[in-house]
Amino acid sequence: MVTYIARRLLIFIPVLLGITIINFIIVNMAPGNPVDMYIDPNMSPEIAEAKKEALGLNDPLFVQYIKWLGTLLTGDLGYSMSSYAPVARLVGERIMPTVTLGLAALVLALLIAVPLGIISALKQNTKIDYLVTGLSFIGTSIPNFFLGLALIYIFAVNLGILPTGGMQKLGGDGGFGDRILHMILPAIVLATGIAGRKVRYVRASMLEVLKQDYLRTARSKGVHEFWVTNKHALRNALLPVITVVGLEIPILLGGAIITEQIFQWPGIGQLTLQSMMSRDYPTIMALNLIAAIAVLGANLLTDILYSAADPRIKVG
Amino acid sequence: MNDLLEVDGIETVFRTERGEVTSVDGVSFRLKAGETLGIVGESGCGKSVTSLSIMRLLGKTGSIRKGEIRLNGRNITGLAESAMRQIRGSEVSMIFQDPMTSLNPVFTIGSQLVESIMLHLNVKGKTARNHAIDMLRKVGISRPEEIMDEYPHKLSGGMRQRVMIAIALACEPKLLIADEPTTALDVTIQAQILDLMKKLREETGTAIMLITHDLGVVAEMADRVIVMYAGQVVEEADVFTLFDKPLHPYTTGLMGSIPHLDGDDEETLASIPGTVPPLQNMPPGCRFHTRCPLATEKCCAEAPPLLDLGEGHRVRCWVAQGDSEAASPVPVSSAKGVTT
Amino acid sequence: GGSGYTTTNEAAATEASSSSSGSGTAVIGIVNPPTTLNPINPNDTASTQAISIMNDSLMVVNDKLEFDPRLAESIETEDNQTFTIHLQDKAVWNDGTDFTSEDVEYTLGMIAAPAVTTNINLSFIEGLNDSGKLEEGQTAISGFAAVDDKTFTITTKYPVEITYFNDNFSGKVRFLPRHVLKDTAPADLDKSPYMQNPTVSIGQFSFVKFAKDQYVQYKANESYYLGAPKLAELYVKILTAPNMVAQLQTGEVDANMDRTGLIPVEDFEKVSNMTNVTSSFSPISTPVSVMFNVQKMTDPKVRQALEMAVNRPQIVDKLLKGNGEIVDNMLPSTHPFYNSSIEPYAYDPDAAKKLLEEAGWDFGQVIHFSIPVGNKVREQASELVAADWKAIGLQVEIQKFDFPTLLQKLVSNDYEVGVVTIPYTADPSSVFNYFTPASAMNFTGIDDPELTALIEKGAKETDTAARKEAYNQVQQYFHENVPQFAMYVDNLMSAQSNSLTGKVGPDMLNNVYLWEKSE
Amino acid sequence: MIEFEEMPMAAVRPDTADTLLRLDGLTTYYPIRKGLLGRVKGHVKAVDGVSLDIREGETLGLVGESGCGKSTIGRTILRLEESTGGQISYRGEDITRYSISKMRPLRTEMQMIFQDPFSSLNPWMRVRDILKEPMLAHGKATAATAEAEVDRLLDAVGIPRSYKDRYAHEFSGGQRQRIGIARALSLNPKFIVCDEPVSALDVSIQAQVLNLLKQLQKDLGLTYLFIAHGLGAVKYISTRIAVMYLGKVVEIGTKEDIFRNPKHPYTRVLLNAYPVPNPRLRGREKIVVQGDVPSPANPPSGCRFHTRCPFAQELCRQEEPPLAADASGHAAACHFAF
Amino acid sequence: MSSTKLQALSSANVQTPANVQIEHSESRFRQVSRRFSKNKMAVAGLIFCILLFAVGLFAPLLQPYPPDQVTGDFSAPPSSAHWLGTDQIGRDVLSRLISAAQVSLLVGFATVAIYVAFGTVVGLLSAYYGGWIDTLVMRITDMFMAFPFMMVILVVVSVVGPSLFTIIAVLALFSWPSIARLVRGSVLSLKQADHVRAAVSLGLKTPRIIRQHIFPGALAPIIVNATFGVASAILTESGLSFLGMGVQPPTASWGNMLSEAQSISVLSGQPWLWLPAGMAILLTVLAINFVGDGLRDALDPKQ
Ligand SMILES: Nc1ncnc2c1ncn2[C@@H]1O[C@H](COP(=O)(O)OP(=O)(O)OP(=O)(O)O)[C@@H](O)[C@H]1O
Ligand SMILES: Nc1ncnc2c1ncn2[C@@H]1O[C@H](COP(=O)(O)OP(=O)(O)OP(=O)(O)O)[C@@H](O)[C@H]1O
Ligand SMILES: [Mg+2]
Ligand SMILES: [Mg+2]
Repeated sequence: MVTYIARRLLIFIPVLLGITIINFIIVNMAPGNPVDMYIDPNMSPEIAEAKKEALGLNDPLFVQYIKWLGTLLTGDLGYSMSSYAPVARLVGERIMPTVTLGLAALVLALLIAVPLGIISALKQNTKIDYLVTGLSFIGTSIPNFFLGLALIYIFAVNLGILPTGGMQKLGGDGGFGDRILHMILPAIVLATGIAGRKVRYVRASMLEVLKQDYLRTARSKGVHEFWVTNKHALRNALLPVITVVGLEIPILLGGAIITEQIFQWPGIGQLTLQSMMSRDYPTIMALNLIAAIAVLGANLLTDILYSAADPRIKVG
Repeated sequence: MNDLLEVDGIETVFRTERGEVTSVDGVSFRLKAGETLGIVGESGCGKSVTSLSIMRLLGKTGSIRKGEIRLNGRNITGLAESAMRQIRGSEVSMIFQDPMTSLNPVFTIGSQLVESIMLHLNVKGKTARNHAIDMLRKVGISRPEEIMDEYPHKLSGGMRQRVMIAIALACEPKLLIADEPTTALDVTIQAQILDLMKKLREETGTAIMLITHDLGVVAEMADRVIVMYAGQVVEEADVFTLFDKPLHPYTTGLMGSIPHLDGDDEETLASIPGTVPPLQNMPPGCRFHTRCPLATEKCCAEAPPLLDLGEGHRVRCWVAQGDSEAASPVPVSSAKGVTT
Repeated sequence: GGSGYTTTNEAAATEASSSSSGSGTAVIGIVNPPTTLNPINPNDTASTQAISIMNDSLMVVNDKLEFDPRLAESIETEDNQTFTIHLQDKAVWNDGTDFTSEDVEYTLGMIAAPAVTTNINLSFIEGLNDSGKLEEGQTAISGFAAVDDKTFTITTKYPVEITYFNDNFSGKVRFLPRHVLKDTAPADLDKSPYMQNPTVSIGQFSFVKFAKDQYVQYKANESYYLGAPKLAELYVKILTAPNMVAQLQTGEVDANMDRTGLIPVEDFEKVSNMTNVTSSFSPISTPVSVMFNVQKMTDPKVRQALEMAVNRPQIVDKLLKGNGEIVDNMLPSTHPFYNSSIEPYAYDPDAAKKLLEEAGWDFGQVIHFSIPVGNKVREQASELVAADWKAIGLQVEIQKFDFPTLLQKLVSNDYEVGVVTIPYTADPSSVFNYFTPASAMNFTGIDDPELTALIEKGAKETDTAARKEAYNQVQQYFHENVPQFAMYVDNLMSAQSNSLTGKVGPDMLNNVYLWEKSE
Repeated sequence: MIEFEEMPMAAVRPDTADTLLRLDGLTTYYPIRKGLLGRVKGHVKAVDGVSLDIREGETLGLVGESGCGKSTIGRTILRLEESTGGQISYRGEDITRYSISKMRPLRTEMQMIFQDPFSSLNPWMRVRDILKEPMLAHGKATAATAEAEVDRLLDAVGIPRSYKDRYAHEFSGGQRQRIGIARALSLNPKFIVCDEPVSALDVSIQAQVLNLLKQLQKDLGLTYLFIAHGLGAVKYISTRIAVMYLGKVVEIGTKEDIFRNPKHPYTRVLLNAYPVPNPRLRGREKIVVQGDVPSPANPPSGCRFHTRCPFAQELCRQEEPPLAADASGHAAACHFAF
Repeated sequence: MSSTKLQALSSANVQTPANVQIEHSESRFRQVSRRFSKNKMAVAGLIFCILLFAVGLFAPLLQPYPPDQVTGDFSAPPSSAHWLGTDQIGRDVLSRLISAAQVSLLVGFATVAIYVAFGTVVGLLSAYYGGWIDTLVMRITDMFMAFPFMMVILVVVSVVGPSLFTIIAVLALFSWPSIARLVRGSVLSLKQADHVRAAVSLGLKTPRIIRQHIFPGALAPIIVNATFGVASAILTESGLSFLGMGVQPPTASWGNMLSEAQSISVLSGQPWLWLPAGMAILLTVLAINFVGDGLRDALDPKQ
């Protein structure tokens, strides 16, 4: 297992390197750089030039890349070009909020999707099934920014029972309960799409499992139908779900951009947008890299989880 | 009425998208304690459905529309599901064709075995486990303690089928239904499994309903044989009578189709032309008449009954029953195919 | 020129003594997030605002675009070249350290140090080069002289009007605590921990926490020299425009930040109907300009025609629901330097078309119209403008860019027609300086010696009336040559929770220390 | 590259003029890849040094347990699988390393009939096109004449011409197998590998197909390699029979040799295990071997059958027995052949 | 085959299998459509899509006003003159909705057409040829798939500048790997299928084998994936529009129409500004999803 993980990590390296190169090219193709953004009419071209020079913006692209990579290897992500804060800190501060929100959304989505998917499969082609299917389609079809705004309008503005955004109440710590309260709406928004997709997946998986011979075996042993579905079938049906949960990570990160923006959730997504708007290359690069690592890591974790859950598959 | 199992004219139907299909149509037979009944017939003729009807495992779409199944004299056709669960696995148990898919891949052999023991024998923990290990040993699995904690994918097909047998016999059922238990296995492994079943049958006195399409297996194992065709029993006899003196043209055809290892090489094998008619579209009259070389006008028009021609040899054929109208066979157009 | 000019702060003298611990928390909503709290390198308006809450400048601009003294008790000049500044006697850093001329000297030294990144350019001060930096080898700024602990003088290279001086120095420069930073090398200043955590400051409130893209948290500066704030805590909360409106309604936000906390036009009605919120329109706003790249749109007639073709009354009446005005260029009518004799072109599509035909414009040519995203009204107005142009038969293609990209295009004159908002200050030089070839940001690419001379004259003239005359001519030039024209000037809405007592609007941050909050 | 025991070949295999196909120490290994880097961690020795020849016009039956490499031999002969060693000669010509294009004309001579009648027909094509395609590809027919050829093929395998516009899934298993046979015949081959062509079919249908194959062989002078794991069909159709165990041929001889006078213990076990459709024989003496077939990835040393052989001796564990033939050409690979 | 021999054979062999009870021969297309038509939701979805296409096709005939021109009051509620009201700068919402249908459908279908074509070719070749080509392709897809989709699209769109063309190109650029993998997977399993082996042993040429014997098998998952791809492209465009990086004005897309709802006042008081576009997105995506679902079931050979 250890060697397996080590080997997988080794494969990450070229992939990540490729990603950073592509990334670097894309980011630097962008017209506009942070100096231009803040040039004051009073600032003379020489100062602007000096500033660019100081930030290394005049080097050839590959030199910039090598420099960046070099500092990266020392664990240094550099300094933000707009706020001069260390990128590592900027990004570091944002990881937890995004991870908590993402996990909350994932858990919420699964809590919704698994039971619904199973019920829908068990009641295949009944009204309940159609209802669940319809709901899941709506879940996948509704743009999340729209859902977010609508939820804010309903729950925060009209009913006033939930905060409109942010991660905690200003002034006063608020504590755990307060955080949960702030997390509800964004988590719902993020979870909706995932849940929609997962319901369909769980349903399909369950339908497949329900056809399997071993359920007939269990029934022929006199096992109660409840346990046939909830013990014998469920575990098999959920196994493939593990793999697709891993696939949600990139989607989750993407969805976070909009959701965090709407709900002022101070996570990776919001930072991405802000950094993009201010052409903060070091931050954008770091964010992309971290996101890529997160995606690759999630894939690896998925594989490990899967092999832990499915006795047929052994990695290593 | 000391028969263990009495199946009386059952008719099993499935609801499908294209309407209702009758998979088993008026099947009756009996099975004495300790006896082995072979059921043979072509694919799709209703062998499995018959056995699943007995287990009442027809799923949501299937139901027994007519007839009665009595186990030890008790009618189980209308039994509540909970009572039926008591019977499954303890009084009647079943093993299936494909050992590769019949075991749940995510539970250990042990837990799948213990599950049924705990369910029916009212024992727990260590006792149950020990009993399970005993069962594994009984079905000829070496290192049973280790196998208990293995997952099914680690086992070969033959081993799995042994495990299935262990599960089936764990609660000492009076009736074991084996639905093509060796079809998926190699001949050498098949021989092992058949051997095992024989041995266990002697030890436990369990009655066996052995479903197969291999006449060799039937000849090897069965006391009595039922031949099914298109959802109906077409012939029933004790195994010697059947092989010596098959009466139904379908049975005769089947016997002729198998190449024998001993004896002379046939230039051509006898064969039954055509294929089984689909359930949704059964021909009128005798269901076999479309493929029968002896079919008469009557066969096309009137369905023959299943008649006992003495000593429990039952046949569903006008010709075999010596019906006067069918005495001189008039070939029916659709049956003139030359066998090749 | 050369007459004496004195400003003193009466209020400061009377109120300085009252010092009692404040109570309550106020939240100001802001839409554009501040990016940095570096007092000498405020990148953007939002950052400037966030910094100004905790760092006073010598003077502050009020809502009539006049300068009120703040850290400076008075600024005097005889010759419009040497300015004597008396600092408030009571001015102390929030850690109790006295605020002295040394701090000023240190700060100016840092701004002038070549290794320091700053967007403050003090090149008009004696001893600094055109980039506002010290020449190689020099360590002291010759234009600065400390008279005593609380008095210093600044000498400029050439005489300037006091407004110019205030605009470029007194109201702009905020100070660094020498006693905290004196050991930091200039090159490390940007990245010094202080810039991330500027707890030592001299302003109404003290820094507590900057949660990026969430909020900036301040606490009352008990030792504030004008008197301790009445609030205990202040937050600048970063949110999206719709959320800000929502939070005004829910009471999570007490007021919107001027200019950087825009309430969208479509929400004006909603906000004004909120029972817990009082709203008003601020008298000042910045014109939104349509810039022409005069190197590509060479014919003034064409540019004028394009201005005339725009249905500006429609923008103001319908889009802004009447909350705005029409002017011709860079300054709103409220600005002291506004040339009121110029009548903005009336909407006249037929005349515009005729003018274009006269100029021989090829109607098949596509005009690329670059607009920045981020301000919805501006985007909508731009779309209306494009539609107006299309209506007279022009081919227009809108290209939307995020602000940095558009800026890059403007700076490098890589565009045809663009939209941009250039903030003005009390001194008109700040906006007109964009239109000389010397400027790094000569968006229009205009290089007309006549205009350049006028603009320079306006900047360097010391007499107010003469300056006004010069700038009037600049504006007349703009009116005739149309290197740019204003699409509209919109009145910004300021909203304030009824539980908040205090002045909001353009100069809201000047007197936050007087704000009160009832529960 | 792969070593194999050099056997006294000449004695066993007189290279007669009528040898159509000849295998010399053929091996086909499948690499076992592990992990993401896909490094080869071993081989499944599916076929491990098989030498035999097939004479023109005969049917060589190939039997053995599941996984012993029967299909792999068939596929390797047709170059559907790359052999890892040994030699395949067709009409005396070494075709082992023929390129795809060089192989193409030979494809008309050698064909295959598959086990699974469901997956062996392209489900997206009509019968007509399934049969036409190879003829057109090899220029055996023109667009004009192909139709008639299709009709003749269908007649030959007993499928009504009127069905030629149907898709495979619209036929029963037996009919599909007939279509598969027709397709194999479409190029007028000399040699056909029949890979368990009847084991997926019902007993009554099996006989139909076997009869058809036999008839076609007689009429067209075909040569068959007939793979099966049951002995019944093999006995009916074959002239000679090879018995395989774990990638090796353990016995080879005429039908009579194998059935009347089996030399290898495994052949005996196989014959014995076959359930005879005669209830009166059920009491007969039987050798039932214990255990499962070992994995071809890790075959036992010495004689591969020794782990299950009731007669195994120490020698069997140590030394691999060569395939030794008697004068009549009946060969067995056993130290203690009967 | 020598026909004379066969002739001799045929008479002896003609044996009509008695009573083959198989329904009338049905083309695959008809079979799929029959199965598809049983799924009511899928049919409804298809009808909706067809109607939508018709709307897109005949847009100029259906639009009461020129979609980019100010033709009424600003933010006017629905009236007899403007059935769906006017937008915030006085353009007719209905007319824009119709134009937007064209644009959104174009984004959806063009994106999918490009990436499906590309991904399919790459997947087919990668799987069929295997070896280092396959390894390389898979590493590249790894790389693309490790990018967080939305993040990268945003960066790229902001770099090259948002336009209908770039959005389509960028969406396609980052979507092909999934299809390539899908195709590769099904080709790898199809390669083992007996009918492909048969094709090889019949000496057919490789391109023909890929085209005739492998591709059709991979088609079903491609079609299904493509339908869902259309839906997700439309959704992604709307997300980009929300961030201001979508289709540029004055061109209307449902996404940029819906992002008008970025205001509490509009959301609560002026539903005509967002409801039509919102419903259009929701219904279209729903319809396409239903179609995709129906197709999946109808194309499933196991059924
Ligand atoms: N759940 C079901 N729904 C509909 N039809 C069914 C169902 N189960 C079985 N059938 C039909 O009932 C008929 C009898 O099936 P059964 O499984 O009993 O055949 P069998 O004799 O066991 O065949 P085999 O030898 O292939 O196992 C078949 O035609 C089958 O299609
Ligand atoms: N493509 C492949 N890759 C790896 N291993 C393979 C492959 N094909 C076959 N094998 C392995 O090679 C061995 C021989 O397989 P083969 O299919 O030739 O057996 P067989 O004798 O035809 O068996 P059966 O009677 O089940 O058809 C088996 O262990 C099988 O698992
Ligand atoms: Mg069955
Ligand atoms: Mg095989």
